[in-house]
Amino acid sequence: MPMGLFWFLAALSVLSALGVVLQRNPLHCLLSLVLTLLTIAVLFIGQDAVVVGFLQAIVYAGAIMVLFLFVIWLLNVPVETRPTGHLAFKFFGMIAVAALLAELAVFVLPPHLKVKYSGHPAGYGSIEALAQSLFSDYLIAFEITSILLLVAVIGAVALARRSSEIEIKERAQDAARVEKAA
Amino acid sequence: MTMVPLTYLMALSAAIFAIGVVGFLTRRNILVMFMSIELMLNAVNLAFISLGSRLGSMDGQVIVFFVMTVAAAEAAVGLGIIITIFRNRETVHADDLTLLRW
Amino acid sequence: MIELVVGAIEAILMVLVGLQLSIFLLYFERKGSALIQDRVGANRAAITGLGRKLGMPNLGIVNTLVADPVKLFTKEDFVPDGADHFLHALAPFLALFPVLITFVVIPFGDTITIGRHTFNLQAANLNAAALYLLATIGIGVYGVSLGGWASNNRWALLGGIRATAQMISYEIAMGLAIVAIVMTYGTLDLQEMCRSQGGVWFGFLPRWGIFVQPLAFIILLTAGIAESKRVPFDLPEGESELILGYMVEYSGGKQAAFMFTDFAEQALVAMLLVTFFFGGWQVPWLYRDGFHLPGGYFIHVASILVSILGVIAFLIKVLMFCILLGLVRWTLPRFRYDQLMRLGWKGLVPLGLANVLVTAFIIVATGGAH
Amino acid sequence: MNVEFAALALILVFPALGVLFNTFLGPRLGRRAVNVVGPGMMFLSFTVATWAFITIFTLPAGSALYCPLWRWIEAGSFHVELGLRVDALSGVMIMIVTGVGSFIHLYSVGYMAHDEDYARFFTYMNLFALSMLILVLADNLVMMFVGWEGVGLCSYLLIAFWYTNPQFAYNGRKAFIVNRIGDAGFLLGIFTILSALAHHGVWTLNFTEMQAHASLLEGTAATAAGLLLFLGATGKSAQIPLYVWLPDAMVGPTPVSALIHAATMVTAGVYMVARLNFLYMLAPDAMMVVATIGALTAFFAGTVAIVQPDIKRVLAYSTVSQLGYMFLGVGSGAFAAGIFHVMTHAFFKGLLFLCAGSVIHSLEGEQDMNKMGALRKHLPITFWTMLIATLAITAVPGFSGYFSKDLILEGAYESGHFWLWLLGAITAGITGFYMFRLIFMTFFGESRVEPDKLHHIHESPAVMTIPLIVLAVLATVGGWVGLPDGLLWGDAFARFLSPVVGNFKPAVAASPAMLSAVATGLGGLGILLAYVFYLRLPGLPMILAWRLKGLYDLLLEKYRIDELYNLIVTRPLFFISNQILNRGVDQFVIDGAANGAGIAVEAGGEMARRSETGNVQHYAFVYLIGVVAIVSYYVYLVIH
Amino acid sequence: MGSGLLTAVIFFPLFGAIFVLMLRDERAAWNSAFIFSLVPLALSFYLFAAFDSHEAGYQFVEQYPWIPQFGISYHLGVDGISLLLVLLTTILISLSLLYSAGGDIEKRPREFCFFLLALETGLLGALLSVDVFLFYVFWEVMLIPMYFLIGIWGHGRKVYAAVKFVLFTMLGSFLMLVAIIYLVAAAKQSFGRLSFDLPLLYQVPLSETQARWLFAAFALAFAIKVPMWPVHTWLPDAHTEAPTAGSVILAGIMLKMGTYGFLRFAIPLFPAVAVEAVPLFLALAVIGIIYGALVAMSQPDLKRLIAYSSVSHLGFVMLGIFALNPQGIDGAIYQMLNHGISTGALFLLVGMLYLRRHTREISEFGGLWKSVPIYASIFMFAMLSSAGLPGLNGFVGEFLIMAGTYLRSWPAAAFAVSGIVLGALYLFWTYERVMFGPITHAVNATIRDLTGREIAVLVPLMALMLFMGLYPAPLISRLHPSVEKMLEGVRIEQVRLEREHHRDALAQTIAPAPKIGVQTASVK
Repeated sequence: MPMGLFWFLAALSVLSALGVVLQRNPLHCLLSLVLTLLTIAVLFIGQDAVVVGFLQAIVYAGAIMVLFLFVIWLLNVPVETRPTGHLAFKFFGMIAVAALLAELAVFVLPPHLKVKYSGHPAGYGSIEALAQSLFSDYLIAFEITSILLLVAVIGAVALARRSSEIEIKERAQDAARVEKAA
Repeated sequence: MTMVPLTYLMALSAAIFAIGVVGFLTRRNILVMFMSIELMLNAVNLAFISLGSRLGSMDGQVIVFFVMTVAAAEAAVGLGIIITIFRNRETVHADDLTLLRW
Repeated sequence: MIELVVGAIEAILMVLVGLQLSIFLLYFERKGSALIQDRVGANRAAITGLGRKLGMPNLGIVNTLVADPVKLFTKEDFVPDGADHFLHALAPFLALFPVLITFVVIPFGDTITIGRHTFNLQAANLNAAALYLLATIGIGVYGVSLGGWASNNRWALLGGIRATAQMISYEIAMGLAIVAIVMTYGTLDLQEMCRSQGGVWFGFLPRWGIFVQPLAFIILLTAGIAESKRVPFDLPEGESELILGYMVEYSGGKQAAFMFTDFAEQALVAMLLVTFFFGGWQVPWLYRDGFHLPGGYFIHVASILVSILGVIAFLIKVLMFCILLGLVRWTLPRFRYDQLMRLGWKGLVPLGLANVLVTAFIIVATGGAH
Repeated sequence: MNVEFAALALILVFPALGVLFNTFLGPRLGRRAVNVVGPGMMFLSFTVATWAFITIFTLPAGSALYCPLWRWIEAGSFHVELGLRVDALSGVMIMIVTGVGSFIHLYSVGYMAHDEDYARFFTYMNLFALSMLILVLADNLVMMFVGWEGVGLCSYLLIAFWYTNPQFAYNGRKAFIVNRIGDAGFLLGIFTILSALAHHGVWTLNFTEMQAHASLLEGTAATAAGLLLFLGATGKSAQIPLYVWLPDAMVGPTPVSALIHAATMVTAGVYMVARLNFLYMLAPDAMMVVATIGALTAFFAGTVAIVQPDIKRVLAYSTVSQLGYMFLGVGSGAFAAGIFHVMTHAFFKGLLFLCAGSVIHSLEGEQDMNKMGALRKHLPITFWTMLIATLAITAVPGFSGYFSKDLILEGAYESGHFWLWLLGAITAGITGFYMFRLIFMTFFGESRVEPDKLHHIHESPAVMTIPLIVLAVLATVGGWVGLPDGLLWGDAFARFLSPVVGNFKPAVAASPAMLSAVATGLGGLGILLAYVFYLRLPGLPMILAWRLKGLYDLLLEKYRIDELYNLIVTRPLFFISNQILNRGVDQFVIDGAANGAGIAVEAGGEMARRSETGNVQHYAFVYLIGVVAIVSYYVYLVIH
Repeated sequence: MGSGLLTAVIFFPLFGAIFVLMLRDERAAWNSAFIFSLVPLALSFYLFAAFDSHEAGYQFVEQYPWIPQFGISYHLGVDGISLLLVLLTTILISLSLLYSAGGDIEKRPREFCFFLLALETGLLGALLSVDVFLFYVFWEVMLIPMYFLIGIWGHGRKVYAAVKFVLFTMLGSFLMLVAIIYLVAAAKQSFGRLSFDLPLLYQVPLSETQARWLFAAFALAFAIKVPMWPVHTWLPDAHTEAPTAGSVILAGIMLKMGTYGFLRFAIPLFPAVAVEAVPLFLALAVIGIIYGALVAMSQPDLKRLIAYSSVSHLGFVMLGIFALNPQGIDGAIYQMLNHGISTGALFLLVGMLYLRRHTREISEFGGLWKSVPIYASIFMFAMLSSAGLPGLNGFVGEFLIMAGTYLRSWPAAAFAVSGIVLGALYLFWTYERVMFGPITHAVNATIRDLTGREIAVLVPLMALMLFMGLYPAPLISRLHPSVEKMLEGVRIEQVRLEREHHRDALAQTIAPAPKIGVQTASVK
């Protein structure tokens, strides 16, 4: 991946990430998040993780974020106007984060980051390769994940649907309204 | 083709992760907090991918794959919960959601 | 280097083709519908009445291809009060952009060799093009939905929501269909797919995908129409109920962009169908060296000519499909939303899954694709 | 020589059977069956007892019958063997218990004829007989204690027989509790003996063995044991200071008063002292105490009896007084005389109570002598029998009471307790006075009976009068077994008992004739006074009462001893129990401390709870801190 | 020997408990629970019969390694001290199940049976385990079911009572745990291997201070359970609020765990300290006796009254134990059984009354004999047994205890005797207020007499009272050897102490057989 592209993407992703954190309007936050995800997806692809990159775009940007979108609409979340939290809290939070960054820096910066590049095998990052390790080494994990997804779906449905008695009440009201109309 | 130095990538992911943390700590809108979590996840994903590609192993990608699925599940359930909360409390403001039951 | 340049040119070319097709569709929208509904249709605008003087009937070309765009792009750009200006402005292009960038992965012809250079008649030769398609289509959702949301209007929002839900739902069906196809061809590369559709079965039947994946074809067709939010799936717009839905608050260029999105999507769908099921640029019985007609007749054709023939064939096929879609648009009544959803989730998705399964079985049974 | 005599067990078995029968079958089978079984069992065991007694009699002097039962308690070297033993002493006692008992049972058949709870009544009566017999037949202290408590329980049950009257219930309880106090003393007495012997490696409570090792008890042990046991006796035999329950016990059915509170149970104390004579012989101080208490009680109770209007109360106090005599006797070493008096007293006092019962019966429960009078005509048999009994108790020469009381006073005098003798003699006079007061007020003078009761006054049925007659005969001739020495067969009774209780060794010489003359004279004086007061000048008592109001009231209210006890014992006890311990210590101090600790913890928890805001981000922050910490550890690892 | 018999005894109830939990029908649950409780009953009777009354040590021993790396073994055994308590446990559990099925427990019968049977497992386990760790496990297991029994099926301030109960007991037992661990550590030091085996721990040499502290910890734990004055206040609440069955088990068996603990652990483990502590414990016991009786006297609530009477009775038991001579301890153990039976019966009776009138206020009653003669008679019987009337079981125990105490220190006995009087006082007074007198509340005239089931529950207890009162020999003969064995250690300390104090007057009272040699010296 050309360095220029990298710098561009990096800047973009960081900016958009900041956008997520700094903007007041949840929708704008969401959009910047989408942007971040896309840039990261591109970064993936740039690292020869083509399939995963596209999946990132499809699943994350294309589906999950839309879910967020829906929720934002559904709740009609207003723009945050209230002061968010105590300053002191923010302050110490920042310090803590800074500390974390500093610590991470220790790992990330050259002296301690000793990973030497071993060239990519053929078809690295291709869907076949992914499938290969997915259905051999990680098979159980894969199956479990599938179950997890199923559970999540059921759970989400169970959570999101109104409890039946409320439904019944509403139905009754509708019926009454209809009769009144008729 | 040119290789982007690993340090850069790791630094980037660290930065994004940190931003996510900050978001989670400072924002009071649970939706946005949720987004911040996603940010962190992606930062980690990036780290995985980068290291994976350096080590030339697919494991990184596989794990990212799993992370994505889990994130999907998490989003589904989490948002469901948020909807329920909102239904009961008419708010998504974290400071109003300090009770663990209602 | 030259490949890169050529690639760029091809990309632009492809996008232009897409736009041209949309223009054509626009025209067909007008006159074609008129024909179907036994009207005259657009026939007023004329340039200095030249045609009249020559005694030619007014085909409304000026109307559709000149007057309307001019009118559209010169209209006041109206932004409703309380709308989110930025997003309102961004939305249409957010909708249009992904569609346009999708065209670049469509192969419109075989590799062509000029001198020492061989050019692949496909703007961007992605080895994961199928995924790319899905990704872009997925991103395409945002434009519409944001458009609906940004223009602070109930109908708009409703339209937006409808659009989003609809597209998300049908994306899945589409994805499944494409998965089946990918399995059959054993590749994500569209060019590859087209290539492998060359040749014949039983000496006469072209090796087109339609014969292998008829179900996928139906699914993809339906899903595609739904994706492009055209009748009978035009609920997001639904003039009669939502007065154009998410576009209600748009005017002028932005609205044009939205309209173009629809047409472009239609074109895209047409191209995809062609690429997946009708051999893309493949001409029946035409090989590198010329026609091998059934019955052993052989007609020699120059290789460069073969390539050109391919391109032409591709365009013709796409055109046919565009017309088909148009016909569908003007002949079917609109669904109800719940019907739409039912069709999507209870009809197409299971069908797609079944299809994938069957395909997988067959592949395994026949010793795998490769 | 000791002879094994298994039949002794039967003496206990019959009443036991009676108990079982009356408990489980009685209510179902009905009055007739109960009336047969209740007394029947007593008569059966009476016959067995007679058999045993005769056997004893035929055997050489000092021999005993025994019947070992099972080994009861055993803990290490300490063990208690249950066994029955009949020697001269217990022989006499079982005769009294079963004999008098049977007749009183018989009498009860008539007396309880109109009470629907007859089954329960006979159950208790049989149970009492059983316990009393255990007490008497026991060959060791522990078993004796079993009977000792058993009779106490029965007296409680029988006093509170008509439980619906709270006063009766209360009296019953009073009797039991007071007895229990005595019993506590008794227990401690037992332990004293036990440990005293145990210290010498002798682990026994068996009478004969104890007697064998008596020397080991020499000294404080003996005295202490003697006094403690005597405390028990004062409870059971209604001596000062624990006599207070007996007068109240009169609320029970009259046969009960006759059997338990006159004839048998109350004499248990005397029996015990006589039984443990070897112990008391070792402890002169204890003997002294016993004698003194006895004399005081006799006098004291007699004085109270003078003014009581209630016929049964008079008899009750006279009982206390007579018991005092007995203790005076045994206390002054004349054990035989004491037991002798126990016997005669059983006859005449039982008789007196039965007569009183028949009077009350005929007056439908009237007990106030001011509402009687001139009943001589209506109740001839009752009158004559009661007169005999009265003559006996007032120690008119020839009647049984004379011989026994005479021996006691003689013993008291000769053992050197002059003042005690004097007290006893005076008491004899008082006895004469109040007994004849009773006779005169009841049977002579003009009738003060309430008119509505007047017309159906009737003599009791035969079933009640027969026992009267039998006992009257006994009350007359019963004393002749103990004639003064030299006269006919002399003091056969004492001789008979001597192997068990030893012979009386006079310390001071005296002429029996003179002593008895004095006593008898005083008795006669008392009778004369009574005659004057209640027949000649019926107004006199009122005048005297009015003149000596203070004294009169004091006597009438029994020296206000009950009130005193209430003031110094009962009230403080309840106050401490409720106010100080329950409210104060338990609920306030201890529980307060416990709950205080709880409250403290709760407060701490509350403080801690504050830190849990429930705000996700605060948790997240802490989490972050944790992460930083952990990562820093790895940083450390990386750097070094 | 062994052959898993004890295991069966312990775990059969648990098995039954789980089985019951799976049943649908409530009736069936009751019946099967009862039947399941009968099995250990039968087994324990077999134990009693097969028990060798000359053998002082453990019998029917089972030992398997459990957590070998910590030297914890699954070591069961029964000796004279535990045998009778096991019997008592099984009997009372069965009876209380039989009773509770008769309408006393309305809600959640299945769970009730479950907890009761689980409780039985805990109790039996604690009684039969020789391994200290095992014992501790069961000791804690006992708490939980009882907590629920009180908390769910209790009356009034049930939760308060339950929590109080658990907290009090926990407090002690944690101290005990610490002590146990310390002891095991000491054992490792001296024997070089970890072991929780009790017989081994008996021989652990300890310094004086160590022994003192450990004894204190154990003693506190058990004293709370007993409960001794002044840590008794959990008892009245727990007893009062607990359901009838709960009270029966609590009073009948659980309290005995405390006294049992003294006999099994506190004293044999630290004989020297025990001997030193005698005056203290005698004093506390006497205070407990009198205090309990006096407080009981002024309780308005029947159950509370009986609860306090338990304090008094357990005072007697402690008195006997710390007489530290065969008489006292035999009597103490015997008195445990008596108390279990008679107080159990009393609680059952009160429960039956509560079932009919839904109150336990003494003032609510009066003249009951008229309306419920059978009930009144049985109540009288139980009361007499509890008041220690000779001929009934209570007497034997109290007599032996006080004999032992007198031999140890006569003043203690003198005070203790007053407990007998006071006991009679409050019992008879209560009885008078409840049963005698006219019927004050019209309701009391209409209440029905005992049902067949209730009589069936009470009759065995009455039979036991009578039998144990008249013929205690077979029981005492079984428990005596173990007591002697337990006292050996004490005696040694005893003699040592005597030597130190140049006063060996007491030595023989401890000695089983007369020691002529010492006698002569001791005549004062």
